[in-house]
Amino acid sequence: MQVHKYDVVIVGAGGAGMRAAIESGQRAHTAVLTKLYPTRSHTGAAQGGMCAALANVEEDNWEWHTFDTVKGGDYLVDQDAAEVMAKEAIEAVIDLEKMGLPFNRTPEGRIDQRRFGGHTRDHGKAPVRRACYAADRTGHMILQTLYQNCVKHNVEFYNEYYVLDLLTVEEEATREDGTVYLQKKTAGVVSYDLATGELHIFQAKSVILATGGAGKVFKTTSNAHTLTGDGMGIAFRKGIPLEDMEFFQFHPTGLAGLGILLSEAARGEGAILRNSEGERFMERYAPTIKDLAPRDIVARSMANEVREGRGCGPNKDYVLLDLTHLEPAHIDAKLPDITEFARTYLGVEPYTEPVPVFPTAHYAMGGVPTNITTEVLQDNDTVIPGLYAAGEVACVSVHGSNRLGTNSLLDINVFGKRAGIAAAKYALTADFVELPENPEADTVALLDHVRKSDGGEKVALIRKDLQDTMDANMQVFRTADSLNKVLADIAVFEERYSRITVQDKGKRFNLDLLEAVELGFLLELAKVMTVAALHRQESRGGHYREDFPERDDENFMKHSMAYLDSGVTVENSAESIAGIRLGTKPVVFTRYQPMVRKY
Amino acid sequence: MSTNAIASPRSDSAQSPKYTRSKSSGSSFEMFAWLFMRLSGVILIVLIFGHLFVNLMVGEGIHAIDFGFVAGKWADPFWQVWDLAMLWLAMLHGTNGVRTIINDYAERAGTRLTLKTVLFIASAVIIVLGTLVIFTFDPCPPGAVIDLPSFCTVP
Amino acid sequence: METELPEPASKIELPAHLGGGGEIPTFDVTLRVRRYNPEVSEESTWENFTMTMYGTDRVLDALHKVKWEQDGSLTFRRSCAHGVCGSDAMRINGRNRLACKTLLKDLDTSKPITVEPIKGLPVEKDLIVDMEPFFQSFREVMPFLVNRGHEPAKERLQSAEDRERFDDTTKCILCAACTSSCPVFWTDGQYFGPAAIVNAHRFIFDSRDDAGDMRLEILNDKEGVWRCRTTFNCTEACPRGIQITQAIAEVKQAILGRSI
Amino acid sequence: MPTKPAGTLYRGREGMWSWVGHRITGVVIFIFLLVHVLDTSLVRVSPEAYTAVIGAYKNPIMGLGEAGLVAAIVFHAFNGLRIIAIDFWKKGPKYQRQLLWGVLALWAVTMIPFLIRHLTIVFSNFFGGH
Ligand SMILES: Cc1cc2nc3c(=O)[nH]c(=O)nc-3n(C[C@H](O)[C@H](O)[C@H](O)COP(=O)(O)OP(=O)(O)OC[C@H]3O[C@@H](n4cnc5c(N)ncnc54)[C@H](O)[C@@H]3O)c2cc1C
Ligand code: HEM
Ligand code: SF4
Ligand code: F3S
Ligand code: FES
Repeated sequence: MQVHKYDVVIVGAGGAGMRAAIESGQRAHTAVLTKLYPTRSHTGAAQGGMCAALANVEEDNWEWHTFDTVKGGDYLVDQDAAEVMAKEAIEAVIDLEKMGLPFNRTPEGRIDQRRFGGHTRDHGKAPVRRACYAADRTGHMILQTLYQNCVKHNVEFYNEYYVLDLLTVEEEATREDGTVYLQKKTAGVVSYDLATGELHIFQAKSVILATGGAGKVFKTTSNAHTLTGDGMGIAFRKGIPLEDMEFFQFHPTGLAGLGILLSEAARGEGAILRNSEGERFMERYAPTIKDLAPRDIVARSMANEVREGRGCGPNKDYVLLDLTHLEPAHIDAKLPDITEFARTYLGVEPYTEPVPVFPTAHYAMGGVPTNITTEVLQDNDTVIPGLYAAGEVACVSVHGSNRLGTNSLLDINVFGKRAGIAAAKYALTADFVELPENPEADTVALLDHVRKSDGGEKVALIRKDLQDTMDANMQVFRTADSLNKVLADIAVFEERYSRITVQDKGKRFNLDLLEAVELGFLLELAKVMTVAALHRQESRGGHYREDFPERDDENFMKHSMAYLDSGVTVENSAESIAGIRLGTKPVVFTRYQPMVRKY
Repeated sequence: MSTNAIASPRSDSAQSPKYTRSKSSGSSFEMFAWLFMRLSGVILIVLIFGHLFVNLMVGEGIHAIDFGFVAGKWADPFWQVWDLAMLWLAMLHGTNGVRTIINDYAERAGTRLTLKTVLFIASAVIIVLGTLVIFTFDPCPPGAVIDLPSFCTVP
Repeated sequence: METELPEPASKIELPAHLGGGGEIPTFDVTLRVRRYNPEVSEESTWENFTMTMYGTDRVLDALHKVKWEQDGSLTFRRSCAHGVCGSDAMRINGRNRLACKTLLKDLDTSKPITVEPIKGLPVEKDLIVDMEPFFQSFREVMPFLVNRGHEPAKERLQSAEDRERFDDTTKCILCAACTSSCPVFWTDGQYFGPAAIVNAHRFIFDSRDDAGDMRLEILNDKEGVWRCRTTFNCTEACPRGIQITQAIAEVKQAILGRSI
Repeated sequence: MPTKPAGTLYRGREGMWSWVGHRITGVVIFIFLLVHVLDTSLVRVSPEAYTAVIGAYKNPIMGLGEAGLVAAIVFHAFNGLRIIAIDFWKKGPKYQRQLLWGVLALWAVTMIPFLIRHLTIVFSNFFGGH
């Protein structure tokens, strides 16, 4: 067992992790632990753009951006956070440009901007060009640029180190009102070196979680195989709540059957959606901004077209994204990669044929709750000193119940930077927290269980069954019945999971073992998502309950907070499901009052 | 734990190879060698094609080649310069080419050095020898018994 | 700003084939994988796996099928599964490709499909190689923007043409398909390799960068650009379609231009 | 470091195979050149020695060898020009494959008349006597 000591340990080297590393690395002794080589992180898959009210091509300001974010999130957004993000967006983009990011340019040489779903001028009057972009590889450029700057600043990476546990200690503390509670403190993390199979303990004053999303709970997803929600799962197991997990974004345009994403930028550049009758059906659902309505609305409209029998293809199970009226040269200049995906993976030529698309699981709006300085909360308002989270793993919450396109690349940059600065600042003043006794015990037990269990169940099969039921019952449309079905299924999967067999018994590069560990996180998160979805008896943003189709501000204008609590046993009520206790947290309002969300 | 700031811990583990790329030499030798290959190549085309043409194509081709033929050519300074240039350029070009090949295939520094030493000595010997032959050549050696070029006056 | 696009029609006639369509064909394939696990044996072995796959499946899907259904110990890297993360470069039927971008139907499935790790980097297990030497070279070319001028308050200006100048080499995903396809790199592992040169090119030709000279100096090394023998394996292998040999030629010319 | 599994042949394309050809022909020519300078040096030793050795070049086996050598030189030379074009001509890399077909065509165009002429001389003299 090796013990390393760092001021700051960053878990994850995607956009959020590396943005934090650049800040923290220059201020404090920092290590970045990542289960993938940094440039393999899924930030690199992001395509369309990153929004900031630069007003380079038309009038715009950060306040409109805040409004769009709040409205896009169906008013479940914490408005103080949204303001921070929209305001700092401008600097975030400029920072990236100065780091060398090759944005597309306007004829005057400024950063070019394009339209994106839900981004409007003057509080919804008309679409606005706000997304800064580099063709349809904005995320790729961000990831590369950040990695390049990490190289520049000699950031220390531990590549292919899986963090499997967070080390915290709990101390009794008294609140101002005299109540006694258990205060968590951050001591470090336990990680598994993929190459050798050895455990390494990293003692740290600050830990930043930046492990990205959890899209693999679904079958059809734009997310990478490696996005298994590790950070959320680890935090949850440590008694840290997860916020707003019922809100998962389904991106309208995934390649049908595959889930590979075709960026919203396609529609931003003029592509339109059609049903089997050739009709531009978004005209019916969002008369003003049509195909550029926010994702939840478009995804639902598409699913509805298919449900009502206007789907295309042999099974009538997808709709079409039509780019054929665009100039091939324009497509090549602005959308080269996604058109290549259509050609490579579906054999469709987007110049002349419409592309089959269907909603694909895309983004977790929820996650580890933090405040606007990215400090992780152990309940509604108690900060865990030294623990930070940023990026998709976190819930600040700037996305509310539905994230606007381009706001995530923004999120990782704004809050990644904040996390890096805050974590380093804290580490420079704080002392190390003593490691708990036997810090690796839990991880050893976890791995031993997975390694030695010999019931013959296959990890991949359980995962597939989980993803199938999530796709069937937890996707765009949800009902109490479908959600209860998922919970019943998960109970079976959990039992099966206790009987898995991992074939690879070796130490070197044992990905078989780690897939089993990751499945554990997926099961946990799927359950949290479903329980939270069951609890939220209304429809809002990405969460649509057919049995409760209206938004219900009176009862549900609040965040949900899910805690691991073994004391909660199965009662078939929406309030409590085995092992999970649900609470709520108020939404922060500053200047916008909820209105009906129409586009 | 790694002390080197940039290297990931993997690079000091036992199984990882060591990177011994020496610091930049600061000279542009490789660039000039590269350039030379191209320049000499272009000139060599003319020289070698001319050489081949005259030796193999004109008249009776290869059957015409004998001492007299060679002597006849080298009596003319034009062919002396021609052949000298060809000798030098081809040898330098070829030597540098083989040097590249040694760099490619001989991985260990020791092997590289040995092979290159052999190469350079061999090349130097050949270049010197060839040059001497062209310049110190006497087209009408005394005591020759076979067909000397016609301009030799019989002793 | 770009010209406003004409509003497309609300309704169009769809071609017939989009409403209907046949079943996706299935076929049997055999993967012939070069296995290596030093915990078991120092020797590598070939192993065959046969399975039924669909017309839209890729080599990565076949590898997954093996790992998930037949032999969990088969080890390879992958993440994004659509050719943007650079994890799964491997040698498929003798050529470097990304497993997630190689459709089975585009290969000859009547014969076993050979799958091997990329060449020239130390193999760690099955299809996993040690990428450290590769990244080492990348880091050595100063792959980051260096700008000595005073910082403008807003973004630096760059004309669309200047931006276009280095567009091709910004696409690199550091998959190593190029470097590990290069005959020079196989035998002389010290060669910087095409990927490092591509990433140097990305900055050398960026009008905002001031360290081009230093990068040219680095690549003027005896293990630098002059090592390239224009074999084009890199260009053929690059999953991002980067014109690598061309980029290398441009760097060579830049070095020449600066010295002469 | 674990032993590397022995690799199979990389299936390169035109670019790689033309380079293999260029390299092999280069070495062949170089070795020939070493020998050729040595044998030519015999003119310094004595005309007899030279003529005796050069006589060896005149039998048909050597004649075929010479044809091979010329083929190698011609390929190396033309492909050398192709490489130079790739290095210095902007569109060279793009058209490298076409350039290679060009090299092979030129090679054929050069070799056919040469072979006709050369082999006629070699064989007619051998069979026809001098
Ligand atoms: C196809 C696609 C297109 C998108 N397009 C856009 C867009 O146009 N605009 C936009 O704003 N957003 C877009 N998004 C969303 C956005 O890209 C992501 O939400 C964002 O990049 C997440 O960044 P991250 O840094 O949080 O996580 P990631 O980039 O996913 O990084 C996660 C990191 O955590 C590490 N990690 C994970 N688990 C562990 C562990 N257990 N131990 C150690 N390390 C671990 C991984 O190695 C990785 O380095 C898109 C998303 C997808 C999938
Ligand atoms: C006839 C005209 C010739 C031309 C145009 C020519 C051209 C070239 C060029 C351009 C190269 C560089 C290749 C590269 O950098 O990748 C080269 C390499 C080489 N040449 Fe020549 N050459 C000619 C004649 C010769 C001769 C006469 C010899 C032998 C003495 C020779 C031996 C070599 C060798 C050994 C190499 C190295 C090959 C390699 O590195 O793969 N060449 N030639
Ligand atoms: S240049 Fe192409 S092949 Fe090489 S690493 Fe980059 S993307 Fe991969
Ligand atoms: S394969 Fe190698 S030799 Fe040059 S053209 Fe590419 S770097
Ligand atoms: S898995 Fe990402 S490139 Fe293939």
